[in-house]
Amino acid sequence: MIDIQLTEEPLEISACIDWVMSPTCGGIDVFIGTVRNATKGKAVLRLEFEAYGKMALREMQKIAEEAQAKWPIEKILLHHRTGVLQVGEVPVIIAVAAAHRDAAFDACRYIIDTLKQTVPIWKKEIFEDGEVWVAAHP
Amino acid sequence: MIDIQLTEEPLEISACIDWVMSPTCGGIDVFIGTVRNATKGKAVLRLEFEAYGKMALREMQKIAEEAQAKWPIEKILLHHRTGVLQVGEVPVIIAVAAAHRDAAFDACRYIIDTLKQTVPIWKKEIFEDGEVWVAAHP
Amino acid sequence: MKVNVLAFGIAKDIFGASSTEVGLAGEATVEALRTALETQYPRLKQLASFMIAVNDEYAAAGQVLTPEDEVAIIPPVSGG
Amino acid sequence: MKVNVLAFGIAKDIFGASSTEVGLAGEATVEALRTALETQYPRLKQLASFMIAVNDEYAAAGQVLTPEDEVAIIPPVSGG
Repeated sequence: MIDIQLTEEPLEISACIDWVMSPTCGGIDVFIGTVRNATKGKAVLRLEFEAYGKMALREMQKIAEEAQAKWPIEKILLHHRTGVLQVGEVPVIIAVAAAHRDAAFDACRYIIDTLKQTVPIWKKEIFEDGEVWVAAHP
Repeated sequence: MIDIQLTEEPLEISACIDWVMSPTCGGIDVFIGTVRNATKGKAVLRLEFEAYGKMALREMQKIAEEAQAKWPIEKILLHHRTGVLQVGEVPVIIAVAAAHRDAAFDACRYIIDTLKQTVPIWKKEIFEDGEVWVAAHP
Repeated sequence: MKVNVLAFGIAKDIFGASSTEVGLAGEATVEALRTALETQYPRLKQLASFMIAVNDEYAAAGQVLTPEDEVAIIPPVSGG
Repeated sequence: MKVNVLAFGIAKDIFGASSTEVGLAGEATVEALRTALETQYPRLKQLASFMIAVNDEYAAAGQVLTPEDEVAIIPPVSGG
């Protein structure tokens, strides 16, 4: 089972974990991305996330299906938030439940690594003295 | 910072995740062990966990300190439950927060893998027709 | 052929709008669109890279565009 | 020397109690304790393995026991 969401609302960590829990699974790996207060030593005030929504959902679904094809996993949840996020807030949560933990770890890591490479979502870091689209320039 | 607990009370996933969250961290990896309803195709009714408490806490602390020495991570939480657990309940939760996600993933996996090898905690599987101390026999 | 190109992230800043229209004289391939975009908006050349998506899929350089396609420019992504 | 050995998991089932007393005639090493335990409780030889802990630490075979030590038998662990 796969649950993909892209939303402007705060992500609900507990509800996400409850969703992946299953009596047939022995291990759940959860990755939670959080907004850091600094990048390369410079204070970050907030982040702004923008998505090409339709395509982002499609790419997220693809990644989850790839993970399901590669590893024996039962449930995959992948939620990403958009809009303005303050320091400490959660832009992304990935939860993977499997009978055995190795598959859960491997799949969870694959999903976040691939999401960062392919899903059309963009992050702007807002500093006191300016702002930068992350990764835009070499 | 390290938080180690061995308890008969149900583990509180949300409180554990809240504890590791930090404005200096960008990634949290969480491993949640759950009681499966079957092992090798045989229905499991419940599990019973027993610990050599003092030594278990000491070994858990050692593992957390080793992880902190190996990877740039900021917070490590490792809670293990003892007593009788029903299917779907959570015997173990590990949460690791780091500035960057690779360290969080690597440390979390190291901690669960090592815990399973060295921490004096024992699990008995209760079936309809008997019970087995897991891993006791070759 | 005229192609309407949706923009996100830094591409929206470069276009000064959430989409732009590009005229293609010859064959309307993704590659031709890329060249036309770079001519019209030289700042695109300063990006680490950019992709073109057609109908919500990353498109190969040789793909031929049709008037019905939804086309978007995808600057380097940075989700997560 | 008499050594009181704490037991957990399957070792508790084998001893029929949460500890047992073992008499060591010669040098009171961990290795000698292991041999004495196996003689007294042959079922221990059927285990995948077992360790001896002294004062909450895994002990090496050559370690010499003193009367003040807290000693425990650690059958194969299965936490997590």
